[in-house]
Amino acid sequence: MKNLLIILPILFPFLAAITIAVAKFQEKKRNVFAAVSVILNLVFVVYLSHHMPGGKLHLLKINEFLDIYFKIDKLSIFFSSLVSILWVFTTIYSMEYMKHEGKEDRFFSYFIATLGITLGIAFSGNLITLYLFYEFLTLATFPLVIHSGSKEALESGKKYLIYSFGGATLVLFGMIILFSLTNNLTFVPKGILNNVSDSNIYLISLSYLVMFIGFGVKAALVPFHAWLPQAMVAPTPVSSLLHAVAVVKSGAFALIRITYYIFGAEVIRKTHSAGYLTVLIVISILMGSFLALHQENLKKRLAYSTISQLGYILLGIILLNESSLVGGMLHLINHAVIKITLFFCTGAIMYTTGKTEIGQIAGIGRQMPITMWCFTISSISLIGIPPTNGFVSKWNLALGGLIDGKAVFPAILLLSALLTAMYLLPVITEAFFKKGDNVILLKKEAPKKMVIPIVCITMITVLLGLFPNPILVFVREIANELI
Amino acid sequence: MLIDSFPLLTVLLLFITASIMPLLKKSNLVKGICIISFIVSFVMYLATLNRVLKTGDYFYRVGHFNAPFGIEFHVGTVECIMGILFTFVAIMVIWNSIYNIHFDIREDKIPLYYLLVNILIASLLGIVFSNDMFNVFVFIEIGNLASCGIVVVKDKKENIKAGMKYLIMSCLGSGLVLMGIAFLYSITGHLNMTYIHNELVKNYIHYPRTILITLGLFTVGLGVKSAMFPLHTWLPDAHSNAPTTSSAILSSLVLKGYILFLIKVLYRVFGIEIIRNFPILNIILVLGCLGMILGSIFAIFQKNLKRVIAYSTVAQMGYIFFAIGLGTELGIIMSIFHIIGHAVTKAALFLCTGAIIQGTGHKNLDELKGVGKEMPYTLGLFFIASLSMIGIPLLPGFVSKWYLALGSIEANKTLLIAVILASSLLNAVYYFPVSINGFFGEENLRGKIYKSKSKSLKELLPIIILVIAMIYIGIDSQSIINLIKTGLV
Amino acid sequence: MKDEILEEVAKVIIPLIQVFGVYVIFHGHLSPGGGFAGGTIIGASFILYRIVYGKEKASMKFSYKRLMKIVSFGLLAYGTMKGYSFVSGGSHLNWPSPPLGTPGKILSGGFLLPLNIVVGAVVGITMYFFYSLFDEGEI
Amino acid sequence: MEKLLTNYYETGAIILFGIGFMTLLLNNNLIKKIIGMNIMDTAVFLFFIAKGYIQGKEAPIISGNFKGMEGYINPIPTSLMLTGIVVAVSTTAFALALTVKIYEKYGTVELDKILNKGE
Repeated sequence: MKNLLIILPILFPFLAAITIAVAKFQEKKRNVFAAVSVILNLVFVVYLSHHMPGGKLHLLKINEFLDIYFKIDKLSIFFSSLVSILWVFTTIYSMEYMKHEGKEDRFFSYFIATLGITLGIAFSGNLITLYLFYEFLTLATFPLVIHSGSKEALESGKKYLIYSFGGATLVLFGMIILFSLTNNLTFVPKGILNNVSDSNIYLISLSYLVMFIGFGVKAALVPFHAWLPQAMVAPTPVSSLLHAVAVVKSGAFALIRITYYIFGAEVIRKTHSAGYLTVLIVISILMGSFLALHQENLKKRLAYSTISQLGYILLGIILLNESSLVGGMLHLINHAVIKITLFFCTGAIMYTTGKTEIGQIAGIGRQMPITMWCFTISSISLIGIPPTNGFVSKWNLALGGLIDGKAVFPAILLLSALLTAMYLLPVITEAFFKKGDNVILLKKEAPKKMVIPIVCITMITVLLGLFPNPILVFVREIANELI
Repeated sequence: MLIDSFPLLTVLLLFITASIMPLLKKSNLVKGICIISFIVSFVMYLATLNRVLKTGDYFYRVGHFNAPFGIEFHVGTVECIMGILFTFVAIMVIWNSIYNIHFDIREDKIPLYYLLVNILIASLLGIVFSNDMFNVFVFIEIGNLASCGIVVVKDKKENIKAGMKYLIMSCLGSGLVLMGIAFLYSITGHLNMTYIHNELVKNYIHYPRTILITLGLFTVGLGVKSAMFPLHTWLPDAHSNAPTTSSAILSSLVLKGYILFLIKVLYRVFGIEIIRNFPILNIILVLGCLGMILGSIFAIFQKNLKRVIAYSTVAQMGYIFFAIGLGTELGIIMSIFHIIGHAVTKAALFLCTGAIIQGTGHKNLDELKGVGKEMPYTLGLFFIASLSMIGIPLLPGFVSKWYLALGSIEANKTLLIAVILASSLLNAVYYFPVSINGFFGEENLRGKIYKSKSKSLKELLPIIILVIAMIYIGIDSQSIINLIKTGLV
Repeated sequence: MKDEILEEVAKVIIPLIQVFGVYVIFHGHLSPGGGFAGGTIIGASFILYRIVYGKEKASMKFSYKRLMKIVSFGLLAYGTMKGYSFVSGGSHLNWPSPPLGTPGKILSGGFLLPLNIVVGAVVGITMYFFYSLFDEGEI
Repeated sequence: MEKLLTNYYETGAIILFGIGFMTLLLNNNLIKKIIGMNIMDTAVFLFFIAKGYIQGKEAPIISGNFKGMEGYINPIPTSLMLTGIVVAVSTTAFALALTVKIYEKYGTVELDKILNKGE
């Protein structure tokens, strides 16, 4: 009976979302309600991860494959805590920010519902549950993407839908093939394919490739990344969520799940499919960085940067050794924290000054010092200069690449770090050292509700950089189980 | 046992109540009688299914003559499920029509309309249960006339045109079917399906060409009637112009009756051992694939909402043909399961569409942007139903796609999975914009005063029940599939 | 089509046709003939009436409502009788059933006679409906 | 060829069926289409009744002495075709009525013109 608690963090946000949609609160009450429900949910997640690791729940078992099954293991604790913590900050941030976007009730209900779905992804114990929530995620984030309702937003929303459903279809394809081979899609560390004969190796490899690409669409794998920069039309909290937490990270999370919990590193090595995928990922890393160089719009620049940074995570997954997996998972956290700060800062600039292009923000560092300092710290972390958290994850990644015996991966990482510096540092120089044409030296920070989350997350970033060990140990534990 | 004769009794009941209708003056009374007759039939089928599950299939002798001379009903699990399905969907559709039929049809034609509906469903049930080829043919013709009747009853220019097209195409179909029956009769000397099968198994080696021609005649003839891909041309016109109630019945039930007869012809009359020697299943498979893909592609380019759904029917019938064409046991099971799932879903979709068109007065997709603000519940139901078409897990659409994919792996046709998935993607391409533009597109509302055109709960209830039934079919798919399996063995 | 000669001839011929139709109907119980053939003959007489005397007079004499009533009752009676015999035969219920009859005796045919009469009525009226359907496109 | 000639009823029926089928499919005029439909049905009737008739046997009406089962032809095809004729007649009637309506609404019975007008 106690196991039923597992669905609480998944179900509760839905209830909260419905309440918001139906109840028509006043603004203040709604904000409080949203914040309380998100925080409460964080409490649930923490409670669950402390008190019942290893909890299992077959919510609804129809037959071997249609089996809604939740399970708490270390990886899900890892992902769910990340998501819930960041969600709290985003909620607080968006209370203020969404004032100028309007339609807040709708925003908050879908926003909180998305939290539940993402936690559903985190806690799902088999592929079909994951797939189900994955589809729901698309449906729930879609209204957020097209929030403004303009033609442009609808267009990019359409693109988002098409890409996501295309990806999901590929996943389904892989799932069908896999199911016909194994009759089982439960997540088990080291995979469920241990005793499959070699004659099916082509089918397995086909299914892995197809699923990787399918989930890779959400994780913005080049050449399926086009929806991500387009989705920039969404309000900033949404894009930060899309880019930093919920959507792309769900893709990466799902990839970890299928790679290590369904196929298992051994089997994938046997199929040799990783080679093709590595090429795609390297292209993603480099192309994302290069494209980011060209973007004048700040948000777009960050979006392309996301593509390249996600490439790191995927690289960590696909290299199939412990060190790289640790690096990949660390980067999953670090990138989430960093990117969300960057986006929040951009949003704060947009909110207070209405400026979106890099050319416009000259001198803004003096106008909004706190915001820009946070931006700077995060940029440095993203570039990966020690002792920031970005360094820790990249170090592990590079190590993993070296273990594989290929010096080319560290080289790529370095090149990409250089490119990252090239596209992020100009923003900072522009903001701090250039004098704008019409400099108003008035200090004009964004409202408190926006600044506080930014500062908090930046603190987390710094802390993660200075004291990486607790997380590192935890991640190592996970990786040990898997390889 | 009287319970044995329930299938026959329901058919008789529907025909007899139909003949009462023209006598009545009040249209409410007609509606009441119609719905009560269906409810009674529904209960009877439940009882029959219960009995069949307990004691097994049986042949029911109609009248006083034994099998080869007299007419027989074959009452098995699948037939009972179909009976329950048909009557259930008919109840819901008619319940819905009670509130809004007068928008479509002149008051004095309402009794005639319900008469036709009753006759149509009765003839479909006859097709499902009868074990006698010629008897089925007669039912087909009755159903044919009745279904044309419920298309033209609206008395508009387009309706009559569509009805004419429909009539010509289905006469073509029934002519071919009749010729097929004639061929079978001349080979075997029987009209009873069981006896034909026994004779054919003994002699089919001697008549390879005749059997090939016969198979072709049946496939094409029934293909015309059940909108097999290149022969579907009549369907979009007929289904989109007919009154909503008729579209729902035509799309979700009528096609299914014919396709069930095709399944019976292929697997019960000929039997898998015989048709395996002929390429007919592969042809059906290919045509099913084409239908799945091209039906969806045509649907994407339609501007009229009802036509979109009509073309989607073509695509969905493609799935059923695909399942038949697989030629495995799983294939047949899934074709029947898809018949069930699609019937319920499509009925819900058409009823929602009808409510939307009626509420707003617009038919075209462009004009329906923002309709979600005015009729949120109706569009919400539409959305849930369309999710099943797209294939979101737990809903019947997903279940049948999943098993079809497994079936095609089982039949060593792995590549066909790509067809299934492509088709479900295409489904998404034309179903999502309807809901999305409905909920989020607001251009049409600008400058208009917001007013809710939503229907009252009472009027939405049949659609809600249909949607709930659909979700139930999806969630409880395993037991339904097992039930079908027991019926087939 | 107003024509004295036609009207006078029709006056004589129509009853003859109808009597012949009735004869065929009644003769069909156990020997060649029957409701369908007889009904068509009677229908022909109605059609002839309509051709000769024109639409208005015909529809006054055989009003749509009355004909529809006959058809409905006919079908109802047919359905019940046939259904009774189907069900009693099919379920081996051995409900009381009328005798199968001996050739030459009209009342011994059990259900056959009433069924024939009903069929005759329905078919005759349907034939007439068909004609008026083509005449105007509507009954 | 010889087989075709010995089974001349069937051959004729199939030829008729083909004629009817093509008329129904290819002709543009609705009335001709309906005629084609009727030809098609008639062909099937011919086929069936030819199947039912066996040279030298009597119609299954007992007048006088009963000649044993061998003496009579099988009445089933004939009776079936009676039903078939009824069905064909009603379909034809319905089709003709629709044609009348179409002529009223569109002013023509040529299918291509009707289709062009409708759009």
